[in-house]
Amino acid sequence: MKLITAVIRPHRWENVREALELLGISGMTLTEVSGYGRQKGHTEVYRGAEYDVLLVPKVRIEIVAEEPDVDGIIQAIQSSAATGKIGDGKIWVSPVESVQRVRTGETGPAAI
Amino acid sequence: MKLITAVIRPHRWENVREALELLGISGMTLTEVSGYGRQKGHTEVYRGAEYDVLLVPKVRIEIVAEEPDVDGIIQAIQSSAATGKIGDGKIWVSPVESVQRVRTGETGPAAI
Amino acid sequence: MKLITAVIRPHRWENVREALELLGISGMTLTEVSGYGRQKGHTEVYRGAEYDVLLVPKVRIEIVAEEPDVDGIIQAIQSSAATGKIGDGKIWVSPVESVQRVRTGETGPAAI
Amino acid sequence: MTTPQLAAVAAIDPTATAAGDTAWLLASAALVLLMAPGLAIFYGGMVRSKSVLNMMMMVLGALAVVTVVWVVVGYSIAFGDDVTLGLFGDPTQYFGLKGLVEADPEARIPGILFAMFQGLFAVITVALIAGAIADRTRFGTWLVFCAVWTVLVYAPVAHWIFDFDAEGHVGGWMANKLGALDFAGGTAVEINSGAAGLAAALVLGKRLGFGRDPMKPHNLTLVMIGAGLLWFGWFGFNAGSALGASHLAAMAFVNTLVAGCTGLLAWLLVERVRDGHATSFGAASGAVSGLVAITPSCGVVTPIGAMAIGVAAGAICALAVGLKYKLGYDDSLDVVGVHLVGGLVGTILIGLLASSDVAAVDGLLYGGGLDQLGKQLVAAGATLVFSFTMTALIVWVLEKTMGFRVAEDDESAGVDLVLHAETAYDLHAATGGSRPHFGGN
Amino acid sequence: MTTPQLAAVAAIDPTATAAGDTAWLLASAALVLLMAPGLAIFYGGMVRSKSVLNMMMMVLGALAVVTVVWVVVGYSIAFGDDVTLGLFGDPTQYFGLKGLVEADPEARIPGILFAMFQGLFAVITVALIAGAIADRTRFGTWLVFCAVWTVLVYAPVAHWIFDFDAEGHVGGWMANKLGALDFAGGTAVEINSGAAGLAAALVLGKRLGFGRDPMKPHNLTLVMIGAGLLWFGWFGFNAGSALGASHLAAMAFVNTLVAGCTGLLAWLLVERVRDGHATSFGAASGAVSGLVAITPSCGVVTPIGAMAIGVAAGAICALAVGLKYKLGYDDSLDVVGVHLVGGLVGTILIGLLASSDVAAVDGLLYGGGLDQLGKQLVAAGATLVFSFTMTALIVWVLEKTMGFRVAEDDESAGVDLVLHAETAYDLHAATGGSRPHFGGN
Amino acid sequence: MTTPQLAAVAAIDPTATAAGDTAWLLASAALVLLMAPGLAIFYGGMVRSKSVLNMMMMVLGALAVVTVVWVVVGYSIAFGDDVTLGLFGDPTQYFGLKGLVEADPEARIPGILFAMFQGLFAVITVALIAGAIADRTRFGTWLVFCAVWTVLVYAPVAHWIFDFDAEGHVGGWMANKLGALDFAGGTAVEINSGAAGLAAALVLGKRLGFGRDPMKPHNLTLVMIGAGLLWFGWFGFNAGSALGASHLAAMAFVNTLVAGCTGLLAWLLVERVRDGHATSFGAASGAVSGLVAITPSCGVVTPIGAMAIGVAAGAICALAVGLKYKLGYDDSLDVVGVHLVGGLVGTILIGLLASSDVAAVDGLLYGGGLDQLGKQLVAAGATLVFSFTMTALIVWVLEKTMGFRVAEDDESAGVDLVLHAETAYDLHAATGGSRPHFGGN
Ligand SMILES: Nc1ncnc2c1ncn2[C@@H]1O[C@H](COP(=O)(O)OP(=O)(O)O)[C@@H](O)[C@H]1O
Ligand SMILES: Nc1ncnc2c1ncn2[C@@H]1O[C@H](COP(=O)(O)OP(=O)(O)O)[C@@H](O)[C@H]1O
Ligand SMILES: Nc1ncnc2c1ncn2[C@@H]1O[C@H](COP(=O)(O)OP(=O)(O)O)[C@@H](O)[C@H]1O
Repeated sequence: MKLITAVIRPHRWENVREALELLGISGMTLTEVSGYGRQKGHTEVYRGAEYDVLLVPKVRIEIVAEEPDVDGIIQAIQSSAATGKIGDGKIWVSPVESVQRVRTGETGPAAI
Repeated sequence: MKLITAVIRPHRWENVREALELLGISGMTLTEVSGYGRQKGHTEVYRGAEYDVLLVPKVRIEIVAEEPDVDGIIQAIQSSAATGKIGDGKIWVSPVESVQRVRTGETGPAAI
Repeated sequence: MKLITAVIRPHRWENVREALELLGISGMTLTEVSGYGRQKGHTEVYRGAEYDVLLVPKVRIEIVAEEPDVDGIIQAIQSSAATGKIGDGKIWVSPVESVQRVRTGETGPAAI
Repeated sequence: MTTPQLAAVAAIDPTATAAGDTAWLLASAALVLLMAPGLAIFYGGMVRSKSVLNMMMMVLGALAVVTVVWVVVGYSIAFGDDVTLGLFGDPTQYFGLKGLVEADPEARIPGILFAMFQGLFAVITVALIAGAIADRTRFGTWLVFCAVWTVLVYAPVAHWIFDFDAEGHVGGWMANKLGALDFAGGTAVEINSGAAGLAAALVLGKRLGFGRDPMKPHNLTLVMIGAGLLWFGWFGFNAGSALGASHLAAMAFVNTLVAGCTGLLAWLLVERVRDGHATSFGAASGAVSGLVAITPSCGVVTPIGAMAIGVAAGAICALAVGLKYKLGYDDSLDVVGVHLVGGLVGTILIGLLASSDVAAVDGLLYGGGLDQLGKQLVAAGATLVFSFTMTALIVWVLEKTMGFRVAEDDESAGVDLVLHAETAYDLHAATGGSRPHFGGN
Repeated sequence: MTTPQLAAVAAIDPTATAAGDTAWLLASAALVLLMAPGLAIFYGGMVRSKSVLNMMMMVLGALAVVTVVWVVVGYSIAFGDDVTLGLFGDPTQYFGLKGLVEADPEARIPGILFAMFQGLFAVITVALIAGAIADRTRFGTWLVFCAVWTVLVYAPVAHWIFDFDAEGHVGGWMANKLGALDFAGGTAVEINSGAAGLAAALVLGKRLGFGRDPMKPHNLTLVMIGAGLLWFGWFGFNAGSALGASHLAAMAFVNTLVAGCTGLLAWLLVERVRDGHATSFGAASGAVSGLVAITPSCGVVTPIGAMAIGVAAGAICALAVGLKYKLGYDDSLDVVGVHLVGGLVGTILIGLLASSDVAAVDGLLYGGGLDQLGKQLVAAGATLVFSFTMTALIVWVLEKTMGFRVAEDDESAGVDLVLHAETAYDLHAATGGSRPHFGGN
Repeated sequence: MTTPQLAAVAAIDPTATAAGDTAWLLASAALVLLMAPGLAIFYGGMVRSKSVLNMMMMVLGALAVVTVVWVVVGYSIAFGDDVTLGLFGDPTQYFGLKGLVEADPEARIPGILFAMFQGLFAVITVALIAGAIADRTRFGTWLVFCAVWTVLVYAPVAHWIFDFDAEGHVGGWMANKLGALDFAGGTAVEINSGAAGLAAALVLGKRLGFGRDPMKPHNLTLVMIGAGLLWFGWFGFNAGSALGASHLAAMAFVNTLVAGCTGLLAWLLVERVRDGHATSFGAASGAVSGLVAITPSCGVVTPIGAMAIGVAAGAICALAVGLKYKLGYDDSLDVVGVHLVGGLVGTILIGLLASSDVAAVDGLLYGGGLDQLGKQLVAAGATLVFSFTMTALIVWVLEKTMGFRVAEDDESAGVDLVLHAETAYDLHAATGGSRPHFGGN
């Protein structure tokens, strides 16, 4: 079991969802996050003073997946989320030791 | 050290909190997230056009815990969060290599 | 590759950002979260009935970093986020197996 | 045609000029209309974010339905010639506002304007009830309730207290036979809606989680906007009830301002002493309590009397809103604690504080004896009992026939989404997450 | 100086007293001013959270620019002596409101007040157009558009329909030669803004993602606040158009209330039947539809007629707002579906429902023949065609010269941030995340 | 009793009819009341989300306290017979509004209505000060400040400028001896509140993080709603100050509209040129600046003069609000930059732009010499110095005795939660997270 975490542009999520559905992935958890990186936010003005907005809205996707599916998922996210401009985001993979479905108590692959 | 991540229904959090307190677990971090899975959101109507809301509000709980406590915690969350209906959520466990309390700099079990 | 997750007080983020920039760390992802722990929230009153607010606003920082940088990052966060009062938060480190930049598809250290 | 009520009022100040009085009544009627959205916003801020739209629709739905019913038959029941014992006006006399469409050169103010001004009082009264049964009722049934309740409860009570005898016209029993004083609606509006709210809350039962979850207001800035609009509109309600731009209107205006202010301060004081904190929700509620209590009395007391009434209402209502937790009825937005209790305070205190400098009688504290106090108690009690009983019956029948309360699952998912297929707020950056139905799917 | 329009109106009710009528017109003008922020809030709630401030600024910008243009030359074009064929008033006659500053002891109401009351109608008309081109226009160009459109489109059309002949004064063709009836702006305000919105939406093109993304209102509580303020202000618009505190004003008031209510109910009924859910957005839209349709007709129909007009407008507009998806024009906030369609409904139904109990003529259903209906159709058609053509031309020229539409990237990032360097909401605990520019960087 | 002020005003237009004038004053008073919640919303949107409720309560608290103090003794100090040198009215004369409760058949408008209309000016003035000391003050001390400041600062200054001599009555020095012109409160309201805000901000010190954190408005839609309500209410403030439904009221109305519009445009222009972006916050602030500056002058200039005043105020205030960062005083919501500066602009420009077409004198640019300009400068200066000194003293004494500023920890946690045990918004799905106190714990 692996956990794939992807940080992407908010308006690409719909694309990513479609790409993942083609792979048969139909479960994930989304969080609205703020990204800090090379991409800079717009400047805001307030009472004549300018402020750099350092944070940019992003969406974080978490998918628990079986090992063999991981590469396909990464590829799907990558190709559906990329715009080629700075700020497209990151994808990382970490190990998961066990997973369980709350409703039934099922564990392992059956749980996702 | 392990990290237990649970995605549950928002209105079950109070239940889960009580169950965990019985185990002596009194620290965790919560995030409001959106779930995408088998459970479908309600339909919204706007100017006569219908839209399926694909995302359902969920709460994500993160608990850093010592290895021996993990099973008890999972069990407690499972039994207090389950309603038996689709959309109850998932619990997964991942390895943690170190943990530290910001206030004191303590590490390991003393930090949680 | 490691993932450093830190839960800190919201108004310390600016401090932390500056400390990390000194280390040359210029990428991270932030989430607004609610903390539950020793620190208690204020009491709210509604129609004469009092309620303990159990959750306290926190900010969660995620940084994917190369192994050698981890200790420096932890130290920087620790010293810039600590106020010495209960509720300063936690930092934990977990393993990351791979990381990829969405824009270019680069992987490994080049991706962060 | 001559509206006898207007003739009676005209007699108060025969030197007044029609256009000036009409100008103030037009403005007042517009102000009272604003109370409907004001109440929608006030109530809307108080519920949880999952039912704010439903609450607003209940109020606007009441506006729409009651207005139509009032035009068709409500005004006639309230202000038509009495058909029996001062209880009920002739429903055919002004059916569809007939007889009021042509200008009447003798009327000091246009009859049709008076009719609609009164209609907006009916609207507010019905809309107030919605607060007692927030978060858990079916919208269609609510609209039916609005229509039925206007005809069977509001219009008769308005006839009792607002329809004065005049040459060639017999009005209601409270105003004429009993001689109770109610300048702008302590009985017909406040006690009436409060008693109805209590009955409806009892018959429909508590919200899921009542007494366990805080169920606190989801947006107190909305509550403040609503309270501000309500206060503004209340000047039309109270000072407009003078039916002219007169010294009496000015008096009612000043009292309305003063009582709102002392109501606010008294509520905050109770909170500060009891809970240690004065809240913004308390400030809004205290102002409204003072306004409720000054409604019947604004045209019969001095500003000093208004101060006292505001203080009494603010303090008593602040204590009264806690009762629902003790007694276990779920009057969700405190229609009972604020409108029933505040209406009782204001209606009864007339018996103590009426001043012959302003009105025709003196209250007990101004040397006027117990007489007026007795009349006020009878009027208040009769309204309370009638309204409570009738409402309980109507709600019970609707629950048994059409169904009035939503299913448990729908209540916990939230009535906005389930009944109206909407959510109030979408403030997020991630606008994805919904998919249009294309073609037939 | 004597404003001929006022003299004409004064003739309607020579016994009226100046101060009373002026009081009502002052209040009405204030109410119409409130419609500008009301509309800003109403429209602001409807757009996505990334463009709410821009939408509000378009409306307030229209208020500012149109007011200035109106004072300088707009009023004179609309209400100056006709220069040719009833099409255009003399722009020099009241240039800078000259001749209206000194008090005229003969005027029943101050001429300058009438001028500004009419100016606020121009403001609302122009502001309405913004809804059709939400989320995608340059603010500077919009301000220029406001000025040009007021002079070339609004002022002439107002001259046609609102400027009555009087002793020593020749007014516009629709009001005087044709004899079309438009009490408060079915043609000049509603059809005019709706047709202009359609033209502007067609010339500027669709928003990115139109038809694919829901683009639903980001804050329905704002929509409700705005709708409430609009309704309140509409009493000034409609009943104020009686230019006095008269029975006619009362009639217009009642009709405005009634039609808004039945518009609301009819729209909800269509939704319930068609979609299975009655929405709060539908309630707000339905009320506005009824108000739009009663605008031209509020001074010429009975309350029963107003009920019918509200029902027709609510139902027809509820169906009409879906057209944009079928026909593929992106009239973002339904200016066409509500204002053009509602304006047509109200203007044309006068031909059927006008009643000689209220106005000078009877409509078809009241036995008055086809005559008035024909006049109404001509007035509606002429306004539609003129406004559509002129607006298309103006928008096209501005797009080609100054640029009217923002760049794609800016549109998708959101015009609030890109054009105004602001975001509407910052409700979060983590207030960090922005860094002031110190010194020169 | 006869209120001499009213007699004086009545003389202006002896043909006016009581009811029409009273109707407009009733409506105006209601409009001015609405400015209190309007200001609460306007200011509330400007602070950070952790102190919006406290800000709203400061404004509503001012409304409540000042109203009570005004009724008891404030009106009498301001409008009672002068006791010494035109500085102070007799506090016993109208104590508790005595003598104003009974109708006076000779009064053109009810004396008690005039008293309360003036009282609402006191309310707004005091409430404005709250903006300068946002986010950091103790609520109880604030309420005490409101009472003390009304008696010691507002009422005297109002006496100076608003209390005209009349038969049997001696008024204040500025209005009568000096002959300064202030139609609706450039001195007593605007300069007074602005100078007081500056003093209070200096004595209490800066917010934590001032100059480092952006501290930007947390909800600009609230700011826009508040600005809209303020503008609407301002017509009551300015045109109501004509104390009748007259040509003068119409003139004030038109100028109020025009100056708000040009203020808005001028502010946006400054922003566009200086920062590259025109902001919605600038639009709201610009409109308010124009309204502030036209307050003293709306009854003495032509619409063209009003345009100029609006432009001057919008541009100068847009530049002035940046001063606090340069000079280092934390006038949190720009009471100084907008109200002090705008009030000075409007009061002084009367000396240049007054026109004898409207008022009794001509300003410098209309050929009237330097005379009036000198008077205006004296009035502005005297108000500024008196208000600044007195306020600094009062705030300093309150800080030393009761404590005026909250503790650092409370300020950084947020005054809503700490002082009022509330949070403004709970928009989240996860309603858990709070636990009721059961029993005694
Ligand atoms: N080291 C990191 N750890 C976690 N998240 C990161 C890291 N660096 C960047 N991110 C996330 O990825 C987003 C995009 O990164 P950015 O540097 O702006 O552009 P790009 O990925 O195209 O190089 C950031 O907004 C942030 O959310
Ligand atoms: N593969 C996954 N990875 C991460 N989160 C998931 C995954 N699948 C489901 N979830 C989360 O679990 C929630 C519940 O899943 P769902 O399929 O709706 O019901 P159930 O868990 O009862 O089978 C989802 O809303 C989503 O937040
Ligand atoms: N076991 C845990 N797992 C995950 N997060 C935790 C855990 N314990 C505490 N936290 C987070 O750390 C924050 C601070 O913890 P708290 O006990 O209040 O103070 P301190 O860290 O100073 O001892 C909490 O608000 C919560 O967000």
